Amino acid sequence: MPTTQELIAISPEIILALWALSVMFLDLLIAQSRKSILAYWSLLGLLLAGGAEFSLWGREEILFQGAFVQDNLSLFLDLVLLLATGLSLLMAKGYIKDLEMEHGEYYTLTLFATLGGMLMAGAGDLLIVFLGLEVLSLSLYVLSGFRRTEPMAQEASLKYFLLGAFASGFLLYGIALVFGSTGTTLLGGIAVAITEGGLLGDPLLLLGLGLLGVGLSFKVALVPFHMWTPDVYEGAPTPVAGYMSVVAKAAGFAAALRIFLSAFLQLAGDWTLLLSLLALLTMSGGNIIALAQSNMKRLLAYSSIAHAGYILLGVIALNSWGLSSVLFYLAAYGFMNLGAFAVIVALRDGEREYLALNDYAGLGSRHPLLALSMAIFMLSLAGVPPTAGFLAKFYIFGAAVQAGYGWLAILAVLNSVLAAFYYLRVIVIMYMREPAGQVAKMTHSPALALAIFLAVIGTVQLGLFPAAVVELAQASLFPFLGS
Amino acid sequence: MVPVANYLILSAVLFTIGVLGVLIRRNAIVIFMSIEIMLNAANLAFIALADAKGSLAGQVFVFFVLAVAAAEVAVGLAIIVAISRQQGTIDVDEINLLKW
Amino acid sequence: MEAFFWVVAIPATVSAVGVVMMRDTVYSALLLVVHLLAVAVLFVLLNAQLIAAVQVVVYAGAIMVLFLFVIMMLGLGRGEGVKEKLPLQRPVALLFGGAMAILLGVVMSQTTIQPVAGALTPGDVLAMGGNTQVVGRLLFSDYLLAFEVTSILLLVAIIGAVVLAKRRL
Amino acid sequence: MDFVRLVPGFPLLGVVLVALTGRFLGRRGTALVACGAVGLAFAVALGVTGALLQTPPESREVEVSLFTWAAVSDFQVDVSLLLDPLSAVMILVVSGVGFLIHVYSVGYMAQDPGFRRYFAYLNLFVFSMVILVLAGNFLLLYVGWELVGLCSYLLISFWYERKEAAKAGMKAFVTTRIGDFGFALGIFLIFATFHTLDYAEVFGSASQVLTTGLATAITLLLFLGAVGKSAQIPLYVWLPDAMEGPTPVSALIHAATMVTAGVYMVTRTHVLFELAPISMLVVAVIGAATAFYAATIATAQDDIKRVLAYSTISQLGYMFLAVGVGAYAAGIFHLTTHAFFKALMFLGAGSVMHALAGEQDIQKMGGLRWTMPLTSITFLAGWLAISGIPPFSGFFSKDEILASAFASGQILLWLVGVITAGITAFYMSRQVFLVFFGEPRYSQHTAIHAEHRSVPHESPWIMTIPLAILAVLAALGGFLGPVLEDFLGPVFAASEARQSLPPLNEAALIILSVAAAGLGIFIAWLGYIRRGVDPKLVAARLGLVYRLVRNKYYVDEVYHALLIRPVWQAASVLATAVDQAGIDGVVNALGSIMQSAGRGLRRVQTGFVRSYALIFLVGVLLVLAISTLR
Repeated sequence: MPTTQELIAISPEIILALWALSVMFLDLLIAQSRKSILAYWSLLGLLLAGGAEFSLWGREEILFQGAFVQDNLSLFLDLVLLLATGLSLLMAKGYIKDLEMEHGEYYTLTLFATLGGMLMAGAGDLLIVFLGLEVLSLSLYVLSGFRRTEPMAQEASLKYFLLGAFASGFLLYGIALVFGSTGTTLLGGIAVAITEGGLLGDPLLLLGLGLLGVGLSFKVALVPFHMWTPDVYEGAPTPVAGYMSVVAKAAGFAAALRIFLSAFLQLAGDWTLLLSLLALLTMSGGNIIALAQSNMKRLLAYSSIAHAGYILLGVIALNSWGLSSVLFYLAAYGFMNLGAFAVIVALRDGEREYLALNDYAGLGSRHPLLALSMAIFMLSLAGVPPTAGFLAKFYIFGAAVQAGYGWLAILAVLNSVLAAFYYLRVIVIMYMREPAGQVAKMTHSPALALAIFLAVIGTVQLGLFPAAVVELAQASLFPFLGS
Repeated sequence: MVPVANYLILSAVLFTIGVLGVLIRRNAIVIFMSIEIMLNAANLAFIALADAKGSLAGQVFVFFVLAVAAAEVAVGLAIIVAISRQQGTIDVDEINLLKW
Repeated sequence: MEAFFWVVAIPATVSAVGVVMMRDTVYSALLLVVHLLAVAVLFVLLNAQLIAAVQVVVYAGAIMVLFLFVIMMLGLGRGEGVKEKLPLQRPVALLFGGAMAILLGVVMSQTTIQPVAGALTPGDVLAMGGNTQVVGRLLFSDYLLAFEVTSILLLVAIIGAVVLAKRRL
Repeated sequence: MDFVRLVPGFPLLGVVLVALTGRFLGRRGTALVACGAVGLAFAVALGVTGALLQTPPESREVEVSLFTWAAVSDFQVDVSLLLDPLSAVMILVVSGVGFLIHVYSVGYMAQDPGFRRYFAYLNLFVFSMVILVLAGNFLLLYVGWELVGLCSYLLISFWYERKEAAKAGMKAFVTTRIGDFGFALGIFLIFATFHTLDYAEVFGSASQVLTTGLATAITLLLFLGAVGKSAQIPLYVWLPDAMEGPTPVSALIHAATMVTAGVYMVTRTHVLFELAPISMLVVAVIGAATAFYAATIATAQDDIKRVLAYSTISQLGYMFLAVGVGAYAAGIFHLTTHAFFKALMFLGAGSVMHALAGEQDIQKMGGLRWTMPLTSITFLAGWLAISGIPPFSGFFSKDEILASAFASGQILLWLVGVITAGITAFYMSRQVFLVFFGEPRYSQHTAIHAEHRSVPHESPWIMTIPLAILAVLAALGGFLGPVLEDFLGPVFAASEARQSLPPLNEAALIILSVAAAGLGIFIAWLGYIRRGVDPKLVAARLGLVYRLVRNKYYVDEVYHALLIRPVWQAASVLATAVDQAGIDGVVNALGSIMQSAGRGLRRVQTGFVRSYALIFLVGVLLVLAISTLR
């Protein structure tokens, strides 16, 4: 039986699970016309879970015989996940109503997906990583196809599912091999086994870790495991795409951090070459292809791929600076990227979405506030000071330099120079191009406005006054690397 | 005793067959079944390794994998059913609206 | 024992190849059942009786019935168009797949597995009440969290399946 | 001296007020808020400078930390403002000249529908520029650096309906980004070496920490940033195109302030540059070469603003020559006088264009001294200043630079400087003579078009008063020289003072440079007033040389032939769908390679799930191969 202490320590996850269930039951009681109550109800659940996270701050609890760890690292990541979920729900409320898919299951699945991500962030056992990943993935397969009769959504769902299951196969095979080498799937146990068994060069372990890495790379969309991303983002409902771009990525990186920090820290040196290569491919691939995009969602998909590449730099640096910058980057990325998606959601006339880049022409004069917000998000994504994106990039690149990967940082800076082209193109189109026909219409909704507002605040706040968040991020890594 | 390497090589072969099935076939259901072969190969490796290691953790893991596989099947088949109904095909090469 | 391994391994491989090769989906599904049963036998050889049973009952039984049901219901016997749009796919796939198999095979053929400290022999397990009892106990003690997460996973799957496949929500 | 924070504070407040409440303020209110913000900033700048003067010279360095911006492990960056004589001079120039240009803009932009947007950008620019010069560490410097670039880009393409304007903005942004890339790397390198970005700490330990090689690498990278921002060879191409922006913007950003950021930055980091003699030489040589090169181009331009643009590039070259030979105070002195007279001339040019309904071709002007007396008189002050005629300001500052170059032993660079002085006098005189003297050559049509008046008219007082003030400064600013050098002295105390020349030599140098200027003016007078020599004949006689100069040495064309066309062809092989036309500039070429690479790679995304799985498998093999086969 779990002890009371364990139940308290895992209360955020429990709250979220119960809340997801409660949404299902409420869904039965509420008339179709008033389904948006569920959105607020879900948000309340997120707030409660977030509050529980806060109250647990500073603890370091190892639960369920090592299967789960509730420490500052998982709490920080959980907060990022909860925040992103909240923003995406605010975006989704009106959207799913207008596009006639307002079912309670949307909220249930979103909450469950977040729960999956939180489990990955706190996993102490590869089994929990695997199960958390599956909870997250299955929910996302369904959410991508939530517009059930729309061929594009079905296609997105199918592609994501087939490739996701394919990747799971590799992940699982990798776990099997790691287990074969070390005899356990507990992360702490693996670390002990590596030291005591002298497994540093064990080919089975290396093979297993490689396959495990492949599985996670798929989730965070590193090139060449990224192919699903643009298609799925384009086909999925826009709030889901935004949600995926942040939550799936953050959860993937969370699991990667956990696994590398707790289990494979001793092998870290062997992976730099491979990770550097992946980071390079990912940054360059994402940015170069993004240059040629004319659909906003695809553009952001490739941009999110490129950002995964930047984040990888922090993982490669593998010092307290690098890893805390990964955490900071995820938070900053959550705000700016979800903000950009929220703008896409807002640019909608009932069912009709304006997704082409050219639809953004004339936005600057027609919807000045929306355009200004989009400009802020784009500048932040491009890394122009003084936004969150600039500081996040600065931290990550600085960490790479400090850890002796100057050449990688140079290539990353070059990449972000390149990336400025397509982000600025959006701004240029919004402000400097006359619309070909009618200017895109905008949907007004308080929830959506709140989402955009929060995202703007977050983007600016993390750019100007990042100290608090950086301190939290550093405190999260204390147990692993010392200060 | 059969050496554990035999089982591992068998599982590698099965895994590869599954991968090839995913790559070569166009029928979504067959692709899906190929993925099941991959999972099964991983399970085989797990059980073999658990036996060689003398640790039951591998068996427990496989138990959960079976549950996951069942869940995946439910969702996967639902997606395939929906597509088949709407678009009348489950040839993945025909399902190709999203690209570039 | 050695001979018995081959007696099972060869059908397992052949049926897997058959799943991939068969033009008719129904045959593929039936061969997959054969494959799963063969692997279940291997599980027994490897002292995993409970998993073997679950494999037969849940996997080969329930899951494959679901597959067959869907195939039959939707008439998906032949789900592939005639024209191959990607002519290079097959040779390239075989090339890389082969390379992967060789890579994995080479590593695995050289592997020797050291038992963990405190390794359990099948005899130990038997003494503790048998495979089913020991694994079952583990599920509800050390793996309690995983077990609960699995329940959520299955719930997600149910909701997902309903959302996607039900005609009217 | 804490209230130095108000210097950036007021313009920022201005941006917020104009952007948020401008709708309710109306034009008058917007103008008042925007000008008031910068005016107050100037007043504060005066105040802090006064306060600085009260303290003893050695301790004239105040760091005001606003808040901790970024901190990881042992590394911390504050948002801190550094007030010392150097930054004090800079904020005075930025806010002072900025204020005058704001006022002028009220008149110049009066009819423009984008009035409010214009002033929001302009205030944002002043804010960013102040941050740049007041920054107490490299990170904040970089922030200001990027922000001024952004403002410059926004303002160049202010009239985005004009295709050229939008294109010029893009060109400016992207070209300077190449420089910024070097700048960012330089900062990274500093950080990797020193583990801090604070000025005081970096400069304090530089001589112990840096080897010559490292110092050279860092400073060359920093200088690359300066080259981009201050439009030196080879990244100068964006500045002439930047003239597509409103003329007051050209005056403020592309003449008086932002383009001098490079000079400021090199001066600020002179401690590092002095550890790298090679970098110093590079700075000086690039500066001298640019000065000469841009001056020759300016002799054959007919666009009133382009002449001034090339002149700006040339004058910036002088400043780099100065800092390159270690005469930092002279460089800043010239920066200051240049801000006065070049802003003056740009505003004068704007006034002329205002009167002639936007006409920019100096061949179609002439005789304006009668119709626009105030504009002409003030413009003449600028002309004499830039030509280096005593006692106008440019004479003092230019002479100081040339003398320093001579004293440092760089006789060749000095000679280039003197010749350039002559050419400068020539092309400026040519412009003045063609615009303000001789017979009117503007068509009646143009004049009538200008608000239905048959004669070009003087601009309203709100435009002429700033002109008058700037004219006074341009005329008399030279006498500030000794004060300025004295004030700046402590900042450069560590560097060796220039070996003073014997008075006789000094006098000889002065006479030589004035003679060069006089000769230039004389030739222009011969050609364009007395018509003793027919410029067209000379042009024909010079033939090839003239055509080279006239066509800006065909740099754009060479870039096109060498870089763009081959790349273009390669690109079209890569991707069939290259449909854009009319791309110029080396940068756009780079962009287009990437674009076509993007278009090419995009095709990999076939939409076939099986191809995705195949690529996935290739990735798996890559990972497995690297992780096991080592």
